[in-house]
Amino acid sequence: MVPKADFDSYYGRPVLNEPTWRAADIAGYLFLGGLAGASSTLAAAAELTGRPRLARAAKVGALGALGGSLYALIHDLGRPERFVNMLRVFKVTSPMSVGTWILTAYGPHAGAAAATGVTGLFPGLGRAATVGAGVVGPAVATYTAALICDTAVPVWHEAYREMPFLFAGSAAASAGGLGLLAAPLSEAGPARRAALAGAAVEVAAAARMERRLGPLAEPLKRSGLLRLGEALSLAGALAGATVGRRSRVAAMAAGAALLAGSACTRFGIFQAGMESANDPKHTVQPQRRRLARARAERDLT
Amino acid sequence: MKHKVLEYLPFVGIVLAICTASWVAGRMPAEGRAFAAGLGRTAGPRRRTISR
Amino acid sequence: MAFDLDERLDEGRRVGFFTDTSICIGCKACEVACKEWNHVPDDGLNFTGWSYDNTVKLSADTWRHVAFVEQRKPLGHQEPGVGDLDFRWLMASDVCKHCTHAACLDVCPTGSLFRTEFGTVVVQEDVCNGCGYCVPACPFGVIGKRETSGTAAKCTMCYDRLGAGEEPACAKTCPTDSIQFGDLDELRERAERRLEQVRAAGAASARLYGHDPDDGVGGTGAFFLLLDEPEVYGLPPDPVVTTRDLPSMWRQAGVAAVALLAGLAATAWRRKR
Amino acid sequence: MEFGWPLLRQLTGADRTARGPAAKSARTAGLRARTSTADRVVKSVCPYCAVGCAQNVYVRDERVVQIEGDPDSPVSRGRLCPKGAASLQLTTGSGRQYGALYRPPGAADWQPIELDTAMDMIADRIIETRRATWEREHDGLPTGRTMGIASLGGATLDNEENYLIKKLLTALGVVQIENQARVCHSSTVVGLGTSFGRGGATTYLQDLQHSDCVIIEGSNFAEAHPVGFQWVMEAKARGAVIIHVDPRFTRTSALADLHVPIRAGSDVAFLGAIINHVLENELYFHEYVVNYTNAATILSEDYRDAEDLDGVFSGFDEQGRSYDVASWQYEGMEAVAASGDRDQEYAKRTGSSPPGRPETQGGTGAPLNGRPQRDETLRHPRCVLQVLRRHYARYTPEMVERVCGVPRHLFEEVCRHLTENSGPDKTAEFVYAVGWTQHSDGSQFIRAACILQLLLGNIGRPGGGIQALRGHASIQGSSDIPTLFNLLPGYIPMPHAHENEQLRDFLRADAPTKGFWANMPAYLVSLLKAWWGESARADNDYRFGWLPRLTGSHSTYDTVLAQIEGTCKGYLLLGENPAVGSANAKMQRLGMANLDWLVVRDLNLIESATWWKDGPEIETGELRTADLRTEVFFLPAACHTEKDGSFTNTNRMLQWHHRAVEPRGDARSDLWFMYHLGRIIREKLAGSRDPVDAPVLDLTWDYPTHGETAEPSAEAVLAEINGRDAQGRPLSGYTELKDDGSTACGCWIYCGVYAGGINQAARRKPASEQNWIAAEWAWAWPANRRILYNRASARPDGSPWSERKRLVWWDAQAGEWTGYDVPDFEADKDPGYRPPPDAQGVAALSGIDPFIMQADGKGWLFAPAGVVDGPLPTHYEPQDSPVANPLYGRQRNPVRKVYPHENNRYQPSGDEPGASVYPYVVTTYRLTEHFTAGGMSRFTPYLSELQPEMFCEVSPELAAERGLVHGDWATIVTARNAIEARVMVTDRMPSLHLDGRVLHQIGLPFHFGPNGLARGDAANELSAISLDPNSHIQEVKALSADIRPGRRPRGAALPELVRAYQRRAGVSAGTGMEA
Repeated sequence: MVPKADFDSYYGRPVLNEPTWRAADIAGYLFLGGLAGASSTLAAAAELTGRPRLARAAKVGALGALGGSLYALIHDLGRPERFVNMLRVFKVTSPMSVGTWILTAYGPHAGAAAATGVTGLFPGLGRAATVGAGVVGPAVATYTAALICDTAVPVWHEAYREMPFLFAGSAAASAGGLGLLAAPLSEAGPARRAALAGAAVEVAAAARMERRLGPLAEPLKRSGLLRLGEALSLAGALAGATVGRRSRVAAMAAGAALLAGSACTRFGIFQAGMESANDPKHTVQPQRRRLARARAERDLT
Repeated sequence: MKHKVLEYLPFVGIVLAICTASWVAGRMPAEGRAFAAGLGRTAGPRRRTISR
Repeated sequence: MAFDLDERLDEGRRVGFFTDTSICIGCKACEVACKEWNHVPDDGLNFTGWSYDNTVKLSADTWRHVAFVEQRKPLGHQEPGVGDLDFRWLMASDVCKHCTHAACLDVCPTGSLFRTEFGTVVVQEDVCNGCGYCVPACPFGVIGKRETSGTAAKCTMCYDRLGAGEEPACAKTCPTDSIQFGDLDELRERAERRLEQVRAAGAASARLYGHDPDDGVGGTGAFFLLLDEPEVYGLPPDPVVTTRDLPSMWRQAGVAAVALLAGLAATAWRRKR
Repeated sequence: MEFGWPLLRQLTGADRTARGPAAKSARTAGLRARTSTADRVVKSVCPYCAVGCAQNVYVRDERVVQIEGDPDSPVSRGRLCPKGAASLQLTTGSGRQYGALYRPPGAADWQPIELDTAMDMIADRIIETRRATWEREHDGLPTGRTMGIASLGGATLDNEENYLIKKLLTALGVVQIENQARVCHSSTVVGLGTSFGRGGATTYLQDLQHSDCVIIEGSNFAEAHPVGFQWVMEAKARGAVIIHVDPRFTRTSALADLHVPIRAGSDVAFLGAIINHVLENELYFHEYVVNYTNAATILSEDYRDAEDLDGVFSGFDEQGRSYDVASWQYEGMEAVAASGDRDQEYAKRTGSSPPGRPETQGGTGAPLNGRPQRDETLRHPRCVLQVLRRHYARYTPEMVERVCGVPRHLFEEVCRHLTENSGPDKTAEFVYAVGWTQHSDGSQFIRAACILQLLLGNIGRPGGGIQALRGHASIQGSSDIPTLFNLLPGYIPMPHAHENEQLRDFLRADAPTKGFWANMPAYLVSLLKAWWGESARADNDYRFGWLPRLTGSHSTYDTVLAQIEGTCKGYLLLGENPAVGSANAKMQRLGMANLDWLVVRDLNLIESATWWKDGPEIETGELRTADLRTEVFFLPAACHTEKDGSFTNTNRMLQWHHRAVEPRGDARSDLWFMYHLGRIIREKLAGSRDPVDAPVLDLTWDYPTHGETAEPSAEAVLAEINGRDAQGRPLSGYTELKDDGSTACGCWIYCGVYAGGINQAARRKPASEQNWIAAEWAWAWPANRRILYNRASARPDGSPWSERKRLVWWDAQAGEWTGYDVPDFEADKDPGYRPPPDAQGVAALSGIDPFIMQADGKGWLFAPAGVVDGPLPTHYEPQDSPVANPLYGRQRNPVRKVYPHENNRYQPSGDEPGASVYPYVVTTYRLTEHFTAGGMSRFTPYLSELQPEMFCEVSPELAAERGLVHGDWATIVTARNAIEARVMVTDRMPSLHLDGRVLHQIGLPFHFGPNGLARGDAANELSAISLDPNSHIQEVKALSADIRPGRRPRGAALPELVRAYQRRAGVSAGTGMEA
């Protein structure tokens, strides 16, 4: 029987075209961008408060994450050789364009910060670059939230209020994790606290997001990756704050858990978005409810 | 499935590289001045000999 | 809408499509004429069993797509003669909507997508670097990324033809004039009149889709007369341009960034012991 | 200030958000439509169906860069369907073949061959086979022909190409010349021709807009002729009621007001019941019927109706399976015999009055002699109207339910709409296509509609008439300039074999003495002059003796049997794919497998070209490539953009298409092929003193050539078709033709197309600059009339029936007929004119005789001659049918043509034991996305992706009954073969309720085959060769079959499955063979 084109959609097929983004690239990019941005800020904070090894570890980590994120971003392009076309225009309407310019500003700072940090050359310039990267870092960490929310993918778009906080928290947690992993115990205090606060914000934002999205939160609630990410982040943060204070090995394990947790969270968010884009009911039903509400309001007035 | 795993390898590799580099950076002396001390070329082996 | 303050469409010069699905015969000439003109590659040979639709959806390689819907519902006062069933067979040629507020255009980071002097939205293949952002941005599932070229592609409303004073290939070929091209204002008036006719002929479920400048995308440059709910044809019932919320997004992101900055600074507040 | 970097433009210009001009690239700014940069625009015509959509072909650097509709065309208004829109890919795509190929006997694969070598070899084969098979006489009668060579194809070619095919092959003594017109619309020529006088559609597409009710039956108009369908939508927009009567709910039904599901093959019962309804309720258009039809004519006392003889008419010969039609005549007229058995009647006819013959009426009318008696009160029991009334009395609404499965309320709706929309102020139009023609009594389906439209007064009037939708670009042309065995150009019959027959005997037998047909001597002599020029003189009978003679049916299906039998050894396939498109495709391939040589000319490697290496029989092991001795030549053809020529569209309109570019590689036009083949053969035969070669050597064959390929001038051929006088001046109309040898004319009905030395078919005055008739767009036969019999649009006194339906009227002041269209009447004949009793020729027609090609000037409700299976349409069941005929004791058309062969077994029907083994009705059809046997669509990616695979359509009930799963596979089995198809379960295929049973129908698109991009088994593997006796058209629109889930068996198991079914059903050589 020619299948009934049911009320929700045309032969059950999605209304939206599935994002062409590959998870390894773009979810990876979300994670690495967050790690880079937050690490830079953490590095600046560490440097200014006299924690040179934490600062250096964070700077190197930030530069590495930046490099990785650029690799992922370019790898996902259909025409990588045209990457520079990103600089043709500056579009405030495009988070990717804004993000590109943010990265353009951030990249040299992060690079200089790491280079001077490792080599010890030009300490003055290094400090300036470190501070610069630290100030731009949060933007690097959070603009990606606007990037994915500024799509028609139902879960992403509808979650735009919480997403930046979730990303900020997740970024802080991962940066903290990297600090825990790389810095000596003596200097890891900010990393421990960043991890703890970051994980808390990440989990709180996710919970709020799921509550507010109602039926649309289904892909989020169903996501094993998100649950795993939360668990790893919380466990890492708690472990870091407790046993991690005393044991270098424990601190490293906690850091690894935090990094993994943050990555899982980003992959989970990415996956949930893809699922919502591929299920027409997530597109059609909220829109129908919205129309019904508007109609009801019209009828009232 | 194999293909899927392969797809994620670069990402995992990048993360491991970051962790390693960062870890190494964290173990350098507090006032790390490798290049400033003119020891750039031997920074590698030198790093390995440094202990906490 | 914060981000189209500067994008004022000159409605007087804007052109568009009115696709009257009540006279569509599902011949798919639009699909073929479009491909011939724009050198769009074929989209694979797959028997779907979805009535007579074997092209499935709009994509980088299908810029016009004819939907076929078999329904056990009456069509106005048509006597379908199919046993005791009510029955109707709906066909509709879908296309890029060339939205007034076009998310694909807004989010494109390279400026590959741009608004033409005709009020249409066009991808510049030589500029596009294949970031794919436009794909999830489109609330209609129109634009796609072509595997072979790595760039995004969709209906251009035959931009080059418009420049030569010719109508788009699909509208020109449409045997029953189901696809009408013209001045958008004039098309909207024509569509209103046609809707009245179709309703008078008994098709109570007929409605216009995309013609309303107050809808979530500010009205579309390609709008439709449909005989059922939009979702039946695979169209979103109440599409909203995602960038409508972008100012809030930036605000939230900004607050989050500041919080992150402050938070991380706070973690290091106490000097190292 | 202009910056290269868009960011700077953005920051300095007005486009601050960079969503407009700032983002524009230099390449974008430089974009130009390739239509505007073309070097030239060449006017052309779409090569697919016969709507005849005008095309503009854009050429740049000697390559075609774009093809689109020409908005100036009054027919298509610039629109094209998916096929027309894909014609760029058809003509320039990668699927086309450009090299000549050769397969030696027994070889496993093709090898390339030089074109010249191939031409030389083909010429040798023809000469050799012709000599070896020359038949001086047959059963003692002179025939002067070869039965060893046959050709098939022409409907996709130009008129000029068809002309050369017919001319050269006839001169070579080949009679088995056939084309798609045989298998598509030959019954149209019989049905419309006998009823009205000419075998073409009575009206034209644009006129549909003036209709108040359009009944589409036996046609899937919207799908098969989408661009023509715009005029139906135009009518609908003006308030017309659109009715679609069809077994399936199609894309046409989707746009209709009323869809009436009907059992395939039962249309005569349906139409007969409407006729009954009209007669019983006195709803006919009285004044029209009395004056313009033969309703008042009184029939012979000897006539017995099918009503009296349980399904047969008087004169039936059970053994000979034929009718002696003497008793069907008008009272007081000499007995006139029908054809089929011409030897029996010939002597009588040469001595007395001429016969009516099927298909002669294509261009003219059936000849009649004498003055029939009439009863203008229509009360005489033997007057046609009363006979009609009795004949159709049993065609009741109840019978419609029982026979057609049409519920009573739907039937009554149709009656109501049709009759309410007919009359002085309203007109209704019937539209049909091969859903009516392809039956074992297809001619009668069309006759039934003719009767109905005459009764309702809908012929010759705006918005009325019968629209025959033809399916190939020039299938009308290939009937007019017939590549058909039984006709000469202009529907002059091919002579049969007789002793000592002279031209005058032939003319006495075949030319009538009244109406325009009386001038046949002039038409025929002019034709012979065109062919044999100086050699054709009065003293040698204008070389009439050089025409090869017929001895019965030599239709394409007879040829297939002859190939299997081994008498036909050489075969030319010119743009036709019988291995997919003809009934019983396996028989077609078995025939080709038995040939000595085969020439295939096509755009692509179609199934008919490759069956020897990858055909279905190779797969089943029934044939082995190494054993197949057939030598195969494949010559790539030129497409419509690569040659000049004219197509005749479905409404008799000749449109010229100009060559846009030279064909590439070895691709050549068929004009080139025939011309050079003839040239080479003539060179090889030069000096021969054998009288057998004289017709070839004396043939006028001196067309000018041009270009590197020496392409003959198509316009020169058109000029010859048009004809010239003794001084060589082009004639301006067929009234100028003479029977004294002073004029030469290749096809008398086309006389005028080159009037004044101007190619009238190339006229393209935009529709917007003309009235709705658009008479200055191209040229239509006859005499550029667009609506035939338009004298009937006026009352007997010459005034219009109504203001609304004005078309042609008598201007008493000026003393002439005038109006929008060219009057289809002698311009100055007063409506009050009554011929004197001894009047001859055209003068014998009165002022109220609108059907000027008929000898009595009337539309024929009753056909006293011209139709060999009955003067009135009578319902018979298809050859293979699961239903017993409830109307008569006769199950099948008693005079249908059947071809017993082990691969062409028929099935038990109705109540016969075993009938339930094949319990379902199968009907075949076209899809919008493909073209006929697929040669022009399945190799085209843009069309193939739209319908990529063979499928079958079944109802949910049938799916449940047989366990068929949507999207899965099913196997469909008949006594001939079994095929597989993907299953489409749909409400659009309604089950029917008739006579207390539920009957399921299965729909099969017939386009698919194993080659190309869109593939599948061919539906024609299932069909049988069983033919309409009038037109030799095959029955493929209604047969019976079984269906089962799953794919068909492979290899030898496939024929075994078919045999197992045969055994279960008790199929034997005698099954379904009774009269």
